[in-house]
Amino acid sequence: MKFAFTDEQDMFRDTVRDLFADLCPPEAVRASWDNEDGRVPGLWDALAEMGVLAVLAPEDAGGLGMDEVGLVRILEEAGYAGVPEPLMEHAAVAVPALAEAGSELIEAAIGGATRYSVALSGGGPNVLAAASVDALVAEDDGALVAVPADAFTVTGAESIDQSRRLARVELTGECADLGGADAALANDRAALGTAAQCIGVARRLLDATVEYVGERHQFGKPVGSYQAVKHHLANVRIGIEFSAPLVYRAAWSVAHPETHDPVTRGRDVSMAKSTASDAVDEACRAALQCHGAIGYTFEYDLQLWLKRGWALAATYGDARGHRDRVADALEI
Amino acid sequence: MKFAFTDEQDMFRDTVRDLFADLCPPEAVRASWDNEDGRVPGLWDALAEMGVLAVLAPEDAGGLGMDEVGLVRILEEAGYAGVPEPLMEHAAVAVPALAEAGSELIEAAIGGATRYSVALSGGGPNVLAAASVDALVAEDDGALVAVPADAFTVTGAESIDQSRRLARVELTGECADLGGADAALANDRAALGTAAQCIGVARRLLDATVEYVGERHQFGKPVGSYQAVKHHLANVRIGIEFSAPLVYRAAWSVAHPETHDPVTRGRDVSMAKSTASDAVDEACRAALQCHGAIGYTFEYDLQLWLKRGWALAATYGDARGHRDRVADALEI
Amino acid sequence: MDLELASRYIDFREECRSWLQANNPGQIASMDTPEGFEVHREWERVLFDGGWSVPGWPTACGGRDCDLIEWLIYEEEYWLSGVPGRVSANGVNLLAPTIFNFGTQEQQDYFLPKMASGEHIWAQGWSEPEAGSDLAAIKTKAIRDGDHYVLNGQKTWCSRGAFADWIFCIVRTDPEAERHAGLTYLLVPADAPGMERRPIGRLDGEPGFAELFFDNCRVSVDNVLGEEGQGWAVAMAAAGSERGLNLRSPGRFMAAVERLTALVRAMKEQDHDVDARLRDEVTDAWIKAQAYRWQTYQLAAGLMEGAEIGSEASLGKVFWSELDLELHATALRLLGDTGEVVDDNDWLDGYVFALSGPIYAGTNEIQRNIIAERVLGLPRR
Amino acid sequence: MDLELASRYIDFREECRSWLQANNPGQIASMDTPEGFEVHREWERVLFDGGWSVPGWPTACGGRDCDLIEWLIYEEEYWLSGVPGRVSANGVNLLAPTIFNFGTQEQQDYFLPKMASGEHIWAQGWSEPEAGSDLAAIKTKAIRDGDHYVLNGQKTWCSRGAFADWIFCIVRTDPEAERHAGLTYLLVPADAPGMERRPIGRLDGEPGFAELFFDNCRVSVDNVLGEEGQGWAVAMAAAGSERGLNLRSPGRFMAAVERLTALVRAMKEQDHDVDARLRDEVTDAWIKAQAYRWQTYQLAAGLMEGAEIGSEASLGKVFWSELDLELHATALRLLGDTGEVVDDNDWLDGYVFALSGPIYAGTNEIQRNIIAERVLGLPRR
Repeated sequence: MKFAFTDEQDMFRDTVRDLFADLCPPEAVRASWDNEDGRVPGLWDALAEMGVLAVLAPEDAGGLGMDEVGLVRILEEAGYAGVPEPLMEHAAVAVPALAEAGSELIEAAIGGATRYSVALSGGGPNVLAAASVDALVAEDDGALVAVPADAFTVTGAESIDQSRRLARVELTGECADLGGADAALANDRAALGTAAQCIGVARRLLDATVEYVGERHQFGKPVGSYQAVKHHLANVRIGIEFSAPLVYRAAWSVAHPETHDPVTRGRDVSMAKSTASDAVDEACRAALQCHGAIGYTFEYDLQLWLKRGWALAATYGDARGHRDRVADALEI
Repeated sequence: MKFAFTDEQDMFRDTVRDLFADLCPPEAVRASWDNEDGRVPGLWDALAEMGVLAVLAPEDAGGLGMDEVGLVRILEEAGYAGVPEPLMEHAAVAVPALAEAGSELIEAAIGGATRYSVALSGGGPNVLAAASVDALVAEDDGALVAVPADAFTVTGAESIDQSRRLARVELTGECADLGGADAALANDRAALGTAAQCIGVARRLLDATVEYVGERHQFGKPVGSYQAVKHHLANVRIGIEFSAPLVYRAAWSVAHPETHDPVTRGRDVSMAKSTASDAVDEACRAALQCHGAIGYTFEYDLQLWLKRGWALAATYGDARGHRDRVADALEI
Repeated sequence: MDLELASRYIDFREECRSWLQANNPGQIASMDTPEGFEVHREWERVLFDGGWSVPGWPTACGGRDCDLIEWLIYEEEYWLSGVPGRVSANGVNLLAPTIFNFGTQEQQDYFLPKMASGEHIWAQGWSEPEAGSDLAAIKTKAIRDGDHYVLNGQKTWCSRGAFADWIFCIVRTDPEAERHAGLTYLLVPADAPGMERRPIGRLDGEPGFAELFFDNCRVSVDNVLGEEGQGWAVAMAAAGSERGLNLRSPGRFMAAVERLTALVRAMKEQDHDVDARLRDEVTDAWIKAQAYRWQTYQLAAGLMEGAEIGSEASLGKVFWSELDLELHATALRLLGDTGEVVDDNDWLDGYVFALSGPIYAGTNEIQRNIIAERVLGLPRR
Repeated sequence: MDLELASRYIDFREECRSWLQANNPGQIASMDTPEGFEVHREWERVLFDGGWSVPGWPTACGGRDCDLIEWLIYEEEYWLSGVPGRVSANGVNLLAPTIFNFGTQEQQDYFLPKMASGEHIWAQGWSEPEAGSDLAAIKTKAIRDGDHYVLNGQKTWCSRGAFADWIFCIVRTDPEAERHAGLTYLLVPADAPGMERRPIGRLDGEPGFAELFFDNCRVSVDNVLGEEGQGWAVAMAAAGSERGLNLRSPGRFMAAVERLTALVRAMKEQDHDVDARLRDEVTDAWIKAQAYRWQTYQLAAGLMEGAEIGSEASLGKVFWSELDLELHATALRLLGDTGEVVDDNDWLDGYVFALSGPIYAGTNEIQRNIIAERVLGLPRR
């Protein structure tokens, strides 16, 4: 029993964090709002090269052979950086599904040549980056299939977070069966990965706000010296402190099917997503309130994370939906 | 349209307030915790003499012929003073039920000779002051009956507020039928009267706390100068500000059956009780927290109102139960 | 207490409702776009021609001399009818009471009718980059030069400022004075030489705000409202209205919760599950809108007898702004995982707008301080 | 990361669980009555004799040298088993870490075994009427007179103080020094001449607190813990434990939420309606107990590698105290309008106890200040 990350996990996380800081600064996120495909130039290839797309692929398939415990911290950093690519969908859901199905498609997936998003029942009617990806892993009648871009059509839907390019998809052509991959597991992975991103977004909002209220003065004092502001931000910190461990714990659960049956896994994932959704919701509310009017402007970067936070808190199940699933597992 | 009390209503309220201040100070409330019958010596007779028991009795029956609008402010003062007698049960429920039934029992009721409590379906299994009253107005199979003390038995139950002497009652003897009095209306009156008491308790908790935090110093400043304390108490003030008008509005609704059908009346009463329960709950929480340890002691009077507040918030329906009734009326 | 409406109020409500139904232009473009601003100006004109632009004003200024009860009824009907919002709100609600109180006869005669008809749309120029909640920190200088002031400085967060015709400002006419002293309330035409404005995108991307830059901008001394140096007192009278009855009447929220309950009914008809949690939240919002309504009628009764609203206005500001936020958040929870989608999602627009409520017109943190210190009497320090 | 329990931990859990089951004395009188206090002392002795009083201490002092993981498991099993609470908690959790850190060999040899066996039950004598959250305002004087201190002053809110054998105090040995300077940590026997104590009724009426009055009370200088004048530093080490792992281990709340879910199941079996709101609250409480558990295991992993808990302890204090309050409030809502009835209502007892959580050991307002200033680095003034 040791609830701590290994040095290797820490180092890999730090490396990816540096990459995001380098290739995906706020200007890049903002640019993805307006450009044609909603992407960050060069980022995907760099991620592929670093092995980030291959974290959950087994070593004998050319992957890193790491597990969800290592991946969630990467996704936390993706949330912190505001990465607009379907990294979670690809690396946390599509790649392991392809691996579990023993599909040869995995090679192009982990190499970055085929960029995936996912269309799962737990994700609601809209699919992230559907118009720009090369393929989908989709849930079709309870089973998973791989769908190349020419086998589905898209109808765009505009998100309040315009770096989230959403669309409804309709499967129209031939799909590759992914027998051996489990749709329930895929949904749990997506919820877990979204929870990890929520934590990252919450941390970013908190850091940005702590910095701002330390500098901004009103009535002759830094805004951050007022007790009301302190307590808002203390609450955000508490929310993060007590949701992140549930994300890590759920990652362990997903990574260890031999000791975690699907009900336990689902319960653990739902604990993570419900608390992470609540944490990022509270972070959004407090960050905006403590910034005041400047936070309410389009030009100031805070809005990039506010909108991401709102979207992710409700995506792949909101806090209440996941608490319902925990309640079912508790048989209450 | 004029949402204001008349000078007469204000004066009567002030007179009763003075009476409570005189005959029912905190020491008298505290004494009622330990004495045999849970009563305040002399108070009931004084109330009878002043006409408080007769507010809702028609003038031709010897009453004051006022209505619920006048009565709720008296009951607010009863909550403020912490009156432990079954004043609400007697004056707000039993007396008008006897009047509506045209019962000759009303004379002894408004004169104070017969002291009533009520046993209604909305009040849960326990009846206030059941062991000490002379009679009950009870709901029996959906109808109201008057029950003399020798026609029911009691089994005591201890409330956390020991001035609330509770008991389960069992009707064992002959009851007087109160045909013409309506059980649903009686339940609404009880909920309304409890809501009014909740407002009074909340005001008392707020006043006591404002006074304390103005005097108590920590770190060289009055505790009440800290923003966190200010905001706790501002929230309590807001809760009272926006629940009291709903209590007055519901009183109008109950008093005007000609323009308010039972569904509208019930909706209005439930709006009052749900917000009043929430207001007093918040007042309890904030009052204790802002007092700190002193508020947590038995010897300090705050506990008298804390416990009354907890009890009344849940009595005759808690906030949620009443919101459910509003939702039903809204057909959502 | 008398909560029955006299028949003249019932008739008034009916007249108001009929007119709004008959003249509703339907959905029009956002007032925070150049086109939408002008379409909204046209709507102001329609209201004015119908006598429904400023019903609470004297008939001489374009109103119908309504009493407070009538005004509250008008607001209820206005918002329930679903007609467009008021691009004139800053002027009508915040500036006009100040002009009535402090304006010269000439100012009243000139400004009020043009405000009522939509010829002048006003923006508020109070905040500065370093003077938000701390309004007394205003630095924009206005130095007397003959019959003009020469303005230098910067204003920000001017709602409607991108397209408005006039801006009502607070400026520092005595640079030696500190804090609340030496301030003056000044009315500045948008075409004043030396003023530039830059639209600022709001959270939703629309230019709902503007920054104003004054570079030796000349404004006539005739445009002072009240006395030179008395700007703080003059402004605070308007701040009272901003946080009080005028800014957000109950009708707005009563209409919003009716839409919310209608949403629940529509979802249930389509067999969507609305569980006890959401039902409870919707009901809570509905009740709070009623609470705000009755508390306002109580205030109105006092005002009609000559009472004034002071710091108590802060109670209402906290209450309605948090109600507005909660009711929209509830709606988004009802919509579930399509809540982030913008298309035809009025609730999301409303949520984003509601988020500004606890911030503007004095943050709710400041309001709670005011409640604690001035209503409850807690020590300031 | 490795979240599987090694077999030795599984065996430890099993051993602990079996022993507690076999030795559970069932419900005993409240520790805040004279009789109950002594019955609880007997339970301490039973624990001690079984080796389960202070499992985290060295075997030489009566413990079994458990590591942190074992201790957390022990706490989980302890609270889940339903055995009585610990009348020794103030000593074992708050004082003992200080004795281990700062005590002389003689003090350790004398006090620790007697604390472990229940021979000495300790109360905390820190707060004073004018020194609650502001602990540095302590005024009780202790003036050196030969090999004794002479104490004059008053302490209050001493939990267990009505019946305890010893009190650990902070006193002012240098009356010239201010605030944090000149304080000394002193161990005072309850029978010291010149000390009187007056029980104070808690909210539930039981004498859970006491006031202590010192009137030329003489205490040996041998009873100083740490150095004279270093009381603040010595005390703060214990305050860290008070707010950290020791005071409220997750096992306590995990057991409480299991009882809560059992209550829901029992109510549903009796066809009581438990609607989505209550079900959601119960689930939320259950999840938060798990969150506290895993956050603690994360802290424990750090501590076992040599890290220390500093201001982060405040995060836990706010979290568990508010969880405790919410979970008991939820239980009372489940019970509905019989919630006010005391008879056989453990949930009401628990609620009243939980209400003290956000107040004692530094109010949650102070804790949030600490989080903001020391964890987040916000400016103090």
